[in-house]
Amino acid sequence: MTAAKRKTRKTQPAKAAPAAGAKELGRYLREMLLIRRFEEKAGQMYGMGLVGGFCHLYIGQEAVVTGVVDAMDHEDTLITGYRCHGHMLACGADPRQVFAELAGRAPGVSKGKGGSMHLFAVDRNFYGGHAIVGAQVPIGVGIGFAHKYRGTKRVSVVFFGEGAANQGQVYEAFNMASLWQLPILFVIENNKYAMGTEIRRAKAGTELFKRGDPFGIPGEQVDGMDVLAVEAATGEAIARCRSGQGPRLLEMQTYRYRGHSMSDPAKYRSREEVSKMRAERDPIDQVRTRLIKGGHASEDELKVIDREIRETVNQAAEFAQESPEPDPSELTTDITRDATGA
Amino acid sequence: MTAAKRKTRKTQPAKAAPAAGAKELGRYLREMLLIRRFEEKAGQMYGMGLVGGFCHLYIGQEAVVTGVVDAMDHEDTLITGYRCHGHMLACGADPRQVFAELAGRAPGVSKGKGGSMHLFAVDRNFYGGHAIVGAQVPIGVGIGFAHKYRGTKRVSVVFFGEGAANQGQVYEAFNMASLWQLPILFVIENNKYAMGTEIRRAKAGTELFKRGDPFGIPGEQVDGMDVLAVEAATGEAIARCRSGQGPRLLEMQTYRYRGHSMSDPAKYRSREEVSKMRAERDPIDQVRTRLIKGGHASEDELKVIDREIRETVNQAAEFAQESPEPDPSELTTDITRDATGA
Amino acid sequence: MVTQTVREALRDAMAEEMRADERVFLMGEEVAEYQGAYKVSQGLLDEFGPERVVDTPITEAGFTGIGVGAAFAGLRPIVEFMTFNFAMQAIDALVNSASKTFYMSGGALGCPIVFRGPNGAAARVGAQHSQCYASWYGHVPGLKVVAPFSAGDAKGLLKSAIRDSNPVVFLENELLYGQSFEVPDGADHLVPIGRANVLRAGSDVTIVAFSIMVGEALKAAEALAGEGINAEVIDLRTIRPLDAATLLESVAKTNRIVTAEEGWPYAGIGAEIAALVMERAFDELDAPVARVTGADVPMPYAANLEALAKPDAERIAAAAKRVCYRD
Amino acid sequence: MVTQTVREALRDAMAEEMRADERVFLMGEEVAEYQGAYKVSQGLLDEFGPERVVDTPITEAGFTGIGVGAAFAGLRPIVEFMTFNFAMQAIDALVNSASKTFYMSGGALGCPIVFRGPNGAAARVGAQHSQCYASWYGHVPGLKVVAPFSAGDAKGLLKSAIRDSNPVVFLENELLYGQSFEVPDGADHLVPIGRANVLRAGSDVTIVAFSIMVGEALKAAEALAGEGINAEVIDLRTIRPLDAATLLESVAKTNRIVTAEEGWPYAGIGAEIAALVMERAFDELDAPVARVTGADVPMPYAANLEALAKPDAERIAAAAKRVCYRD
Ligand SMILES: Cc1ncc(C[n+]2csc(CCOP(=O)(O)OP(=O)(O)O)c2C)c(N)n1
Ligand SMILES: Cc1ncc(C[n+]2csc(CCOP(=O)(O)OP(=O)(O)O)c2C)c(N)n1
Ligand SMILES: [Mg+2]
Ligand SMILES: [Mg+2]
Repeated sequence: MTAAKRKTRKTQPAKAAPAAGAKELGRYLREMLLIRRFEEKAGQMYGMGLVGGFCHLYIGQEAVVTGVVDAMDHEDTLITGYRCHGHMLACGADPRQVFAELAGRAPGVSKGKGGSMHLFAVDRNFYGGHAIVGAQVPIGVGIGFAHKYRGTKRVSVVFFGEGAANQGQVYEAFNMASLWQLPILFVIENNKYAMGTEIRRAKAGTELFKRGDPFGIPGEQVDGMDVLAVEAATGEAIARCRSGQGPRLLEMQTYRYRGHSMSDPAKYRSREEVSKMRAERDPIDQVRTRLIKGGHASEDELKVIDREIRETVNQAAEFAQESPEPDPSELTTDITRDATGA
Repeated sequence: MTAAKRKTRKTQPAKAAPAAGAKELGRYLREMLLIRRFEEKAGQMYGMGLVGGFCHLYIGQEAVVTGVVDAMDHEDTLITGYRCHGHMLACGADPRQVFAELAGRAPGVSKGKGGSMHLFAVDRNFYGGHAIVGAQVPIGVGIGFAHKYRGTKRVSVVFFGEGAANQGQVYEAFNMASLWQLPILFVIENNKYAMGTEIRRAKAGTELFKRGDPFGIPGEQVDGMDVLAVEAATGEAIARCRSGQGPRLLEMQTYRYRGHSMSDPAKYRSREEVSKMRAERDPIDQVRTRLIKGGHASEDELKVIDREIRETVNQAAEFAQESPEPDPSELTTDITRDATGA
Repeated sequence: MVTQTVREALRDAMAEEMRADERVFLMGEEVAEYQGAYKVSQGLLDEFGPERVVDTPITEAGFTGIGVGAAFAGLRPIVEFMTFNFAMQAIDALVNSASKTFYMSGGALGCPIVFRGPNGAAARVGAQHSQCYASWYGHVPGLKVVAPFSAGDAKGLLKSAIRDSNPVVFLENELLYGQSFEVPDGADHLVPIGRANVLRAGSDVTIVAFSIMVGEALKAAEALAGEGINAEVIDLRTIRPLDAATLLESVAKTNRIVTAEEGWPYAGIGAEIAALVMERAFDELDAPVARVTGADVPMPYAANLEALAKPDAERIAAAAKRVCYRD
Repeated sequence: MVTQTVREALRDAMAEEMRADERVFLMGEEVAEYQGAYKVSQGLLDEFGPERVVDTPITEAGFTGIGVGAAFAGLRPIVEFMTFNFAMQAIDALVNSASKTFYMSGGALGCPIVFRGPNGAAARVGAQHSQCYASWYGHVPGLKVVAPFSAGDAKGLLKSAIRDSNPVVFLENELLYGQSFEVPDGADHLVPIGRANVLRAGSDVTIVAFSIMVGEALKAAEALAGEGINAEVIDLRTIRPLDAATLLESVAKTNRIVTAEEGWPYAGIGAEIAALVMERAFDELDAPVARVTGADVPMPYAANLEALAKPDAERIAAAAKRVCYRD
């Protein structure tokens, strides 16, 4: 397709994913497995009381953040909601510090003061971790505003759930992002449920990729269980954002296997629905199958990888457990800062 | 067009207005003239200090509320923003009480406590007069919710400006109105300016009638300077709302001749733009011309009508001027009420 | 009397009022099919159906405005916020539309609506989910603001709130939902808005608290008794209008008062009570009014810091001793 | 010294800081082409262009969030609200995102941003356009809250606010925009956040006020002088953090204090000051702290009622006489 042809492209539904090589697939596998195993461990540790409050696992959705981050440039930024462990790991944050944060310990990425919903890795261009549904969307647009203001070519990638996609501030943000032609990629992680609400019960019009239409934001639906499809669609969309063509919207069709948070028994859907998804669409299994079918790796090699990752995650959990709580003096630090200027 | 055919109709731009008889035209003329003369007087009185605070005149937009109210059933309700004098008069509120409110006097519709932006005529199914841009939109949807809840066939008509149409709460309201198939007619009064901001400077995507598309709300563009076109489009849309087909959206293309409020010198547009609109599209002149060209009335007869209406308006202004201010005890009444139950 | 949790008492209050008055309905996120994020609306969908127990999308500004509109039109909505933190997105509708319209319309358009949901901190949910809004809403004329402690008061006050013809902000507490209390039998049990309750009579010092802090105040009073200090404990129950008479009567007796709240100190409820007591009972005060409040920080997540940020019986008792000049 | 209106002083503060720091930009409704709804940004578009003086649609939640995001990314936005009443639509972004993130991130992500615009009542604009938010924002840790009276303070404090690395809520007053004051020359004039200012020394009673009420306080002091009462007038200037030292020093001298604000009484700034003075200077008080506040009602439109609702010099003087036991 020529560039000119593409330019006229309007919102469109998902298309088939491209092929990928062994190296790429291996990387995806590792990245997604790290998230999966990390989250499984976080769930366990929540059960044991090491992690408190609200804890939203990303299990099932790994392909989304993995594929998106892979398609991003080093300098591009991202932001999301409270379901943010995967985003931290995908950005390369140290699993030990992330786990320590979940446990509310001093070496946590937020010194233990933020917790599961408030993870940040600003040095890795990840702006968090925001617990108010929808709030991160205008904030992410503001980050994109800064990219443009400074004359950079950076793109701001803004993740939000399909439940958040009903929030009014999202449409206010769409309007300004488009009006000012900001370099923003909106990524809707449509995992079908907002807490206990299946998408159809909360939305008039469930084709989320069209939600930007009245504001002139082209959208596309993507198979969010297939990391290759995610990577490809994101790469294309980001290139357009970067080239000054204004914002783009991707609706990633994905699924969460676990409850909304650790306190949700998820009675609103059948076990079969979940098992079917796991069996047929699992993002990690898809990559495993591709690696094996493509002759890139053996079952045994994959087991080794899994073991390595489990080890990393176990160490992270141990690190968290063994770390001290923040010093009591931390109660009153980081409220305001004295520094002015730079 | 058959009902079946209509059902598939999607959002569409304005179409030509139908014809109308002498009686109808005469009524429109009187109603619109009443608003025009009232507003002119209000402007004068503002200049003289009788009216204070913010005062937003409706001059130029008379065809919109006149046509819409004419197409409504007696039991249907309406709500709008701060530019609400015309809506009060179109609902048949007593001009004297309305003027007294503008002047902050005891016999005002809100006892002088609300002022120009907070006019209500609940007994005439007009729910006000709200000064926060966009706030009336969910409120109006809530009124429609009540209509449906009670099993009535009433329709809630919700007016808002094209500036307000960017407000996030509008999209939240669209979503729920459509999801619950509420009997709501959304009327965007697109007068091209939101304060000093021309529509193109605040909106990505200026085809406002399409703003409900992602939520499955059919929209239509209407020549809001032509009361017959307004009446016809509204009649059709309301019938659909009433029949249980859910919300509808009409974008009325209109124009305000005066500044945003009395304190706006309106330097952001040329005199020519305004004069041209007045000369070519004036809603009252259009009806006058139809009456005369159709042989329904002579110039002299129209002058008599105008004189009558000026008289009514002068009396209203005098009444306001002569009325006392509210009793000081009113300062602390109407904050909460004791009554429970009905 | 029956033994009930606060959760059950709130549910029963809604169910009884919905049975009695067709205009009453409940709306909010997850209130229907999920039976409430915290299960407060358990069973209501079954009994009243989806027309009267309405699941909303996650759009607080929108559904709050819709609730206000329905109230303007004569219904009696109960709007549940999953927590009051999320009501900040809707606070314009709550304050500008619900609280001011009756006045602005010269009494023509009232807004009989209840806004309810958990307020303040739960357990380790972090700064964005732990704010106490008692002082913000208490500040606003046109609102009534209620914050019960016991299940009996929760039930009686919620019923009063639903029957009230004004907008009522009803502040619950997630950590209290599971606590059990004795509740008077039957659908007639009402507790009037605007009346504080002396839970424990005492002569040496008054401790006034609301919501979850009442439990801490009672514990503090126990501890103080052991040290020979006889504390009177007042459950404020209503934040606005404040029951000045009950407070002043108590201070006239004890000449000392400690306020306890989990919200922030600056311009909090304690500040209001301090100012009020000073204005109306300056000469009766033998010691300054002491405020016990949440720490003046965003709520931290770490367990130890969170514990430091929240006031408790110990800090209340210490303040009481201080004003008794016994520390 | 130059004579300037508050409007000009605010404009100059922004212009100077924008010249000095490329990261500073202004956004809001009508700030650019219209030159500001109240003309505070007059001339800025011409000098700095549309990239740095940005007109926004009427979407407070959205553009406030965008401002917060830009600040997170290292810019220094000035977000103008046409009035602070409209900031209620955006208050979640302001409170939950701007004020809490620095803490929640353990100091990793700061938010250097100024939210400014007129606060409180203008002339007869009715209940939805007249609220004073000093106490609401003052309540919130993580924010700094400023409310100047004079043009000099407006300029010096706005410059400090823009240079501050924290979110600052900057409360202006529409009725003051046109008032003229002497302003120190030059771009170096800074007024530190957090310091109150003794505008008039006195020995009999302290009157503390902020924003437009400072003018009334000064008038009241004049009137009191005529009756032999020597009032000290303190301009609070900063609402949060409160300059307790200056207040306490004054009370130590006068032993009496009157607070004046145009906001509502319940949990207002007067309540905070009353509680503070009681806690820290109980034994020095010869009379209860007296609060002069706006009436506890939504602001009425009628001229006579509006006048009754707003506090003024007369009511301040009356309160001062009362605490001097001279009424
Ligand atoms: C404004 C607001 N309202 C409600 C909540 C409570 N809440 C947290 S997550 C959530 C569901 C969001 O669903 P979705 O956007 O689909 O994201 P997902 O959890 O599926 O990733 C809700 C209702 C909140 N945090 N903020
Ligand atoms: C939330 C909010 N923001 C800003 C304002 C100030 N304001 C009042 S009217 C207005 C313009 C609205 O324009 P539009 O919706 O097109 O209606 P019109 O005035 O043209 O009838 C603005 C910005 C307000 N009242 N409320
Ligand atoms: Mg979801
Ligand atoms: Mg307009």
